[in-house]
Amino acid sequence: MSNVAVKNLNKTYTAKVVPVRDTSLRVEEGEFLTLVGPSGCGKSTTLRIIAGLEQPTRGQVLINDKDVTALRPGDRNIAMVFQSYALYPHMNVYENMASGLKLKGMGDVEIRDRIKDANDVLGLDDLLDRKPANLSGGQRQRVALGRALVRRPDVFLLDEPLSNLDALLREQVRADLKQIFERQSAPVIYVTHDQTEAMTLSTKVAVLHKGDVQQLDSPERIYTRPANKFVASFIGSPQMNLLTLPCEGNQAVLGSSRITLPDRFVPPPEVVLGVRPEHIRIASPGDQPLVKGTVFLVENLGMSYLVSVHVDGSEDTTLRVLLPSDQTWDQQITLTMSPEKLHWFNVQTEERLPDHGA
Amino acid sequence: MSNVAVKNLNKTYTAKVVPVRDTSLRVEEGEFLTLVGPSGCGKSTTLRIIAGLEQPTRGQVLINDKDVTALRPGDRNIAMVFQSYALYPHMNVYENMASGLKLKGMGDVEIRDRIKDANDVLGLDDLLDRKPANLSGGQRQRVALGRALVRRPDVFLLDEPLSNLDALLREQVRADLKQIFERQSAPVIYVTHDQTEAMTLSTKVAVLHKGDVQQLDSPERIYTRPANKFVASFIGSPQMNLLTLPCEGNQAVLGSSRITLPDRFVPPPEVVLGVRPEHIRIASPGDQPLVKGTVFLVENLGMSYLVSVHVDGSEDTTLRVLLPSDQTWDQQITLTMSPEKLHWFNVQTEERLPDHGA
Amino acid sequence: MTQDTIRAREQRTGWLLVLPAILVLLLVYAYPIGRAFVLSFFTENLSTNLEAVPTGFSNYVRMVLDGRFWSSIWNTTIFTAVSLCLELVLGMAIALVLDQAFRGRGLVRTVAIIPWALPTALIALAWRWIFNGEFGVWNDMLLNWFHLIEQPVNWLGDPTWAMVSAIAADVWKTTSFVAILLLAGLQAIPQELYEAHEVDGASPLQSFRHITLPLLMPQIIIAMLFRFAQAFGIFDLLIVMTGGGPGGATEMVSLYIYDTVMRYLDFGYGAALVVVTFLILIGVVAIAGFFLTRARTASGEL
Amino acid sequence: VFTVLIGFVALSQQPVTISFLVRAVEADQLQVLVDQFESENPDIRLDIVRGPNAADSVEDLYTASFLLGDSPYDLVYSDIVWIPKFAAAGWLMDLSDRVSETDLDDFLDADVEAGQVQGGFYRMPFRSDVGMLYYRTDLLNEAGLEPPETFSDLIEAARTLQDQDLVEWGYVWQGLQYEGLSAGFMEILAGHGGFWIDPDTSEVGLDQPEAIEAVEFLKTVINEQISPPGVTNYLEEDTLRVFQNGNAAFLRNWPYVWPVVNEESSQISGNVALRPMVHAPGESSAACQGGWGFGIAKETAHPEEAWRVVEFFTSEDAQRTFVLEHGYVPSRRSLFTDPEILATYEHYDELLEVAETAVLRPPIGQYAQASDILQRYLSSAISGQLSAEQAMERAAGETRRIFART
Amino acid sequence: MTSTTPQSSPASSTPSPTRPGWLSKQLILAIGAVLIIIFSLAPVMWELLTSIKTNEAITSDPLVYFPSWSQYTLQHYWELLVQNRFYIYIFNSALVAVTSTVLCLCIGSPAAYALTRLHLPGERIILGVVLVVTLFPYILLFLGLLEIVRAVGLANNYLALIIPYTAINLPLTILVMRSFFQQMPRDLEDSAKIDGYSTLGMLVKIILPLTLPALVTTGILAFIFAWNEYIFALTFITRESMKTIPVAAAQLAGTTLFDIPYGPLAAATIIGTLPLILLVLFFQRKIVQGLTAGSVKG
Ligand SMILES: Nc1ncnc2c1ncn2[C@@H]1O[C@H](COP(=O)(O)OP(=O)(O)OP(=O)(O)O)[C@@H](O)[C@H]1O
Ligand SMILES: Nc1ncnc2c1ncn2[C@@H]1O[C@H](COP(=O)(O)OP(=O)(O)OP(=O)(O)O)[C@@H](O)[C@H]1O
Ligand SMILES: [Mg+2]
Ligand SMILES: [Mg+2]
Repeated sequence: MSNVAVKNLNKTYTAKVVPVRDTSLRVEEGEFLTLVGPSGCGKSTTLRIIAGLEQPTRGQVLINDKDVTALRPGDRNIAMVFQSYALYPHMNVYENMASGLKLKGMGDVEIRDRIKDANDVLGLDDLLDRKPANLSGGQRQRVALGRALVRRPDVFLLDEPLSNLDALLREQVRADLKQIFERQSAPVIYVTHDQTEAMTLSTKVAVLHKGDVQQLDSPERIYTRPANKFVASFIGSPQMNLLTLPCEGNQAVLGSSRITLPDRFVPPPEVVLGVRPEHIRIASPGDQPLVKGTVFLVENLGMSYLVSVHVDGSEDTTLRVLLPSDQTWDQQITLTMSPEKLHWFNVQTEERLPDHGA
Repeated sequence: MSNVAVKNLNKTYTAKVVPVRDTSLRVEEGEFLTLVGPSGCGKSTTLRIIAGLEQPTRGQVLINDKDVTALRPGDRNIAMVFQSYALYPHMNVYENMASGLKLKGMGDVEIRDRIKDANDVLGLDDLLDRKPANLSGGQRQRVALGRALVRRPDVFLLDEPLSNLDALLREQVRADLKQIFERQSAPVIYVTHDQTEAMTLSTKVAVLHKGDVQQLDSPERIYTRPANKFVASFIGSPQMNLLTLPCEGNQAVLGSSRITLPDRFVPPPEVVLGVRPEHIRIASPGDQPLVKGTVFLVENLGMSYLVSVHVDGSEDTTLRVLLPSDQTWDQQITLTMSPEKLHWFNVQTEERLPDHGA
Repeated sequence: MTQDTIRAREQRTGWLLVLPAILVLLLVYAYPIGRAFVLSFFTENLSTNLEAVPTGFSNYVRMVLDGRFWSSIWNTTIFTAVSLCLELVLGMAIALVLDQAFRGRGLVRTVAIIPWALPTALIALAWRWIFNGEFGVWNDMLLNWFHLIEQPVNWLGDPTWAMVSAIAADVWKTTSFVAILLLAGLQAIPQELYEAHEVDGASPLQSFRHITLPLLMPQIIIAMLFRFAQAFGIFDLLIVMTGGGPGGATEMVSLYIYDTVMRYLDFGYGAALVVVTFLILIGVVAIAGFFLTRARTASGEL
Repeated sequence: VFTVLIGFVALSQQPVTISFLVRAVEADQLQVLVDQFESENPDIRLDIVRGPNAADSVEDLYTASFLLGDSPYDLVYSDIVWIPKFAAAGWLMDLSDRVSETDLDDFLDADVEAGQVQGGFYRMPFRSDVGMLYYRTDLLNEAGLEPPETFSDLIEAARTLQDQDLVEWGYVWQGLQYEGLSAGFMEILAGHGGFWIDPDTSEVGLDQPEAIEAVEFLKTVINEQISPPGVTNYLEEDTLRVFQNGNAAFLRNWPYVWPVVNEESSQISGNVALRPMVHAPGESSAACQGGWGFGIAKETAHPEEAWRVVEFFTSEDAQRTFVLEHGYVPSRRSLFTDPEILATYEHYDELLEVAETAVLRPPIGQYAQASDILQRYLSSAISGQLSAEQAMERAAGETRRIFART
Repeated sequence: MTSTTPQSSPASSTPSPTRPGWLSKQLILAIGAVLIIIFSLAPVMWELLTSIKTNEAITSDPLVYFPSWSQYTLQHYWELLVQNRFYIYIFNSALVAVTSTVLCLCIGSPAAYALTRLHLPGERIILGVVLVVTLFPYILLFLGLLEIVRAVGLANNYLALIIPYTAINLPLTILVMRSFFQQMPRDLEDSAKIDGYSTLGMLVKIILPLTLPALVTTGILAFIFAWNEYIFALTFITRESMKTIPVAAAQLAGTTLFDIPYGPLAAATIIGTLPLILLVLFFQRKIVQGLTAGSVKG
């Protein structure tokens, strides 16, 4: 029953540079937490503090509910996978995987067994005596993973393990990763700035920005109920349309058309409307609300078109719409969106406005 | 009326390394050709040969139907944008844009005019006296573009101009690029390994692999009518399912279910079936054909789920299916796909089998 | 074929650019060495009135019986071997310190290079003064600070101590050079490797043995190679500091060559000495080169 | 008429510069003569280059400059032992047709002899130099001792004085590995009746018993703490300092010491006497013939002017002035007995005795080579690396091998 | 579990918890640093002290470490500069060092560029030779060079030093510059070609300006060597007025009888080393850069 947690973590390099402000997280057995956020938001720092490679300015790191903040990395029984893989270039694959165990003083036999088990998952058997220099990116990645697995640690920490792979390979390894970690139960903390990875791999996602956790939630809710404007814009590609609209009564004004606000909240003077391109479609008779606009750019994504539209009545607001490739339309276009797919944010706080039943 | 073409181009570094085998391409006024392919397939080499930075082992380069193979790069009146932008660090933006023109012996007045024109498009006015070191990635990219535009060349060559930008920025600049080049008429050759760029930007796409042009076609046709297995697998994300199936009579056997082959071609003993994840859906009553399977991996892409299914009756074939996020299903799942969205390939040649009416 | 005109033009320019360098190198390196080989088969000295008289291998034969030659070779070997070892150890220590982050590191690094940059001949003067038997500060420190000796030691007068002093001076002068090369090597080792190893539970010492040493081996060999060549040809330090004495106890091959030519006008024999030294050097370099490539592959470079 | 002519010539043309290299110390001392000469010969300017003080460094500088060509020097102000080499190398002008026997009669024999190489005459003696033994009269008197005659006397006396704590060290001499060591050894060797190299037969006597005894003597004085251990690293200057500070009873050194130790500033002034180097019983004292003279560079552009300079410097008057100034030893017999000189240096008649006992170091082209061999092995003998026998065996062997090739 | 509410906090509220052994490490480092500094500076410092002491203080017993006001003097420097006209030697050294350095860069960097980019046939061989040559103890050269100098009559001509120095510095220059050229992004040259620069034009207008730091780096290395060189300076220059500092200093002789002028020697050492110490102080980083580029990457 291993678990890992950080309490009120803070890391201050300089008064300006505070990659981690006051973070508290907890990952239970079997959970897979992904830290996602733009570059420089403090993901690696957090991870490195948990690993013990950095000392926090304030706060604690707990593993299996024991405070390990003052322990050396080697004494925390964690395994870490680095973005650069950090394979020992002068050791072959086998030695790379064995080194950690040797340091623990484990017997050769057991070491061999463990490495065998790992290879059943990773299929590195015929690479064991190669030097990292003679491995492809994907293979190195797998070795790094193997080196972590054989340790059977209490916690797995991974820092952008896929970002050095090219697109196609990444898709495959991502799937492998997911299966490998579903097979075992130790908690995993995974750092990435790629939202697809975050969504696909995790049981829990923490979106970081400016050193703060913006939202900690399940992938689904992150996508369907972004807690604030930043999360909304960061998660989902193509990006969510975010329009700041004036309100008239309980209606938001978008160009020539009106969009009724959910009745549950007092109409503010202004409001931010968020709607994902894939949730906008060409209006068919009877649809509400209707938004008229002019197409000025079409990008073919293969399975669908990404269409950029100038909204009639407010030319400087553009809507980006995802339309299925079998559909056709003309320059002047009328769009609609289903109310339950709309996201409303407070203009000042950028926080999400309360939902139905909330 | 400028145009550019290469005839039977071949580049042989060593007997093993032949990045370009026997390539012939032609790009007319107003066309935008994208060379796309996996890393190492010879894209850059081709481009560099056209630019004159490399000498072909065989074949010719024609610009405006004149053979320029023996001309120096400087004498070919081309403009090239590099992945690293290749701005002169010791010159400010203005000098960077001017240097090429100065060498042509152009007068300062004209130079200033041209740079002005370019800036109307790129909006670099307030950066002109900055050194590249003080520019953001996106700005550098624009300067590099500007340096190409001011030369008013017969041909534009771009080698992965976007690959140094981060995901979000890339999406925007991609749109800008498209607009900029739609405004002018000189032929453009654009190298990328990102299929989205290829699909969105081009009027023509050439898919390269192992030094050969696999398919030269419009983006739509590349997506809807891949000429062979490689193109099919390379274009489209998530990747197309490619299953090698035995045939019984005019039916291909997929696990427990049968898929009728188009009647137009003689049933081979084996055939490769290609179907994109987005073209498979959960069967509703009356759908044909039906494929039963077991879900073993679900990846949440936000707007939809990528579901991996073991096909009943042949456990080692897996289908990857893209299902809308509002849909639900259980472990045991029945799928269907519309016949007109299926692709058939010859098992040996990996070539596409003739289509309807073909 | 016309295809190659660009390349051809490029290469023509290329040769033009390289030519001057090659000429200078030929003039200053190729000729003297070639000349030495030829001359070493002649006798050209006062007894031949400085005419070159072909005498076959007589110079080499004489060398075999020349006690002074062998003692100079021996001295050179001792000198080289000992200073190389000391420099390696000291240099490594310094490099390790300078590789750490601490306040004022930049300053320390700067200071650490100074010895390497200073003119050996002048520094030799300094050392001669420091090791001076009666007014030397070194004696004074040993006597009155550390109380390690009762009698002032005549450092440069005693054969053994003279060699020790010379080695000390050389180590002082060149340790920083070794340290610099090693430091560069250390910094080329990615931090992640240490972190990964630390996470695996390695102590700093283990990290040093399992990561630093193997990955640093190429630099170590290179540094030693350079130092070997320099130490083996050492001249200015000794001619100024000890003049090769006492009793030729610190006379290196280079000094003997110089005397043979400039003092005895014994050119043929001098040439023979040059040739032999040269061959020894080439031999060692070749061996080191071999080990270098091995170390490079071993440390995972490609 | 003649002077007028000269004056005319002088006016009509630029003065020619005659330059030569001199050890820094002497450069200053020669200044007197330089001024005098230049005033007498307006058409010649003398450019004296100040060299290092170690004689063989100066030799190397001359060698380098001639070897290299374009020598900046018209004259060679040369130590006695360089001549054979320089002559053999053909860098010196043969002067025999400029000087006659009679001209040379007045010069000390050894000095003249030193200039004669392979039938030519290459060096006019300027100032002579001989090694001798200085001793502290006050100390000897206090201990009631006679000046020593033989090597054993010397050791005895020294030991007594040290035992009585009258003085720290008994005997100081030049033990560093350099020419001075050979020179000093030459005296001990001859004092034991041995020889080094016979210039005519090229025979080598270093491994004879006499030679070995000679070495033994040097080892003894060191081992018995009669000489300071540092002596193996002493140059003249070091020995002089020890002697002058009153820390030694006996000193082997050159004549220049006399005026120095007798300065009133010196704490031992008036308490110093000199005598020929001690000798073995039955042998006679030997003084190493040193001394400096002038040769003319073969390449010089102005042989005539150069010769005039040589004539002037070696002339009786010039030497007198120089001797009177600096207490050096003249190379002309007449000056030893010159009243004017005796007036200031009453010890010069004793000095003449010493001078007459002078012996030459082997006058051969390879002298430097031979001397270095000897120095090496002497040095390793006295610094205890080798026994006297071993050292001399090897020295002799290698010395022979130099000639074997001729 | 709770996602947190932003509340920024003063940077230095509590000291970061320190791991056992962390302090001792800092201590060891500090000691190490101090030792290094002492090790590197002590001899020079002693020389400096000696150079400003009166002769009495120098030879006094017990030893005087720091001269009192009465024992302090600039006499030795005065002697050198006025009496021995040392400024001449400084000038010579500077002249020879600077010229050979410039020459070396002018010849070396184009060669380096050609060997980096222009795929000359046999460039590997050339490079191999260059590499070996950097290891060469030049005592082995002086016999042959002596002959050349005699034959060509270069004796007492600055060229007799400048040319060998240039040659001896060439290999290092080529290696260092090459490693810099290799680091330089290829695209720059390509886009210059497309702009229409000729190879030479490109070298002068684009590449050399960009490698200016590299030029400085190599220049400094070359200068240091040339300034310090002893053998050739000792052998090929016999005219007093043309000697360089190291030789002149080493031949420095006392004006008083047979006495070794410790003071002036020390002063000479200081004068001769000062420029280099300054060089190091200003260009430490570049020197390190150059050395490593030259050897490690070579
Ligand atoms: N040792 C350090 N000293 C000072 N600032 C640092 C240090 N390490 C990191 N930082 C700063 O802390 C901030 C967060 O760094 P961190 O590496 O955690 O970002 P990240 O989220 O990992 O970004 P990326 O996705 O690029 O890895 C950055 O602004 C970085 O500049
Ligand atoms: N100068 C060269 N010498 C030898 N082989 C080369 C050279 N330049 C390129 N190659 C090889 O030619 C092949 C094609 O290179 P090229 O740069 O054209 O690939 P690419 O399609 O541009 O790949 P990427 O997408 O990574 O840029 C590669 O295998 C590369 O190793
Ligand atoms: Mg990071
Ligand atoms: Mg490329």
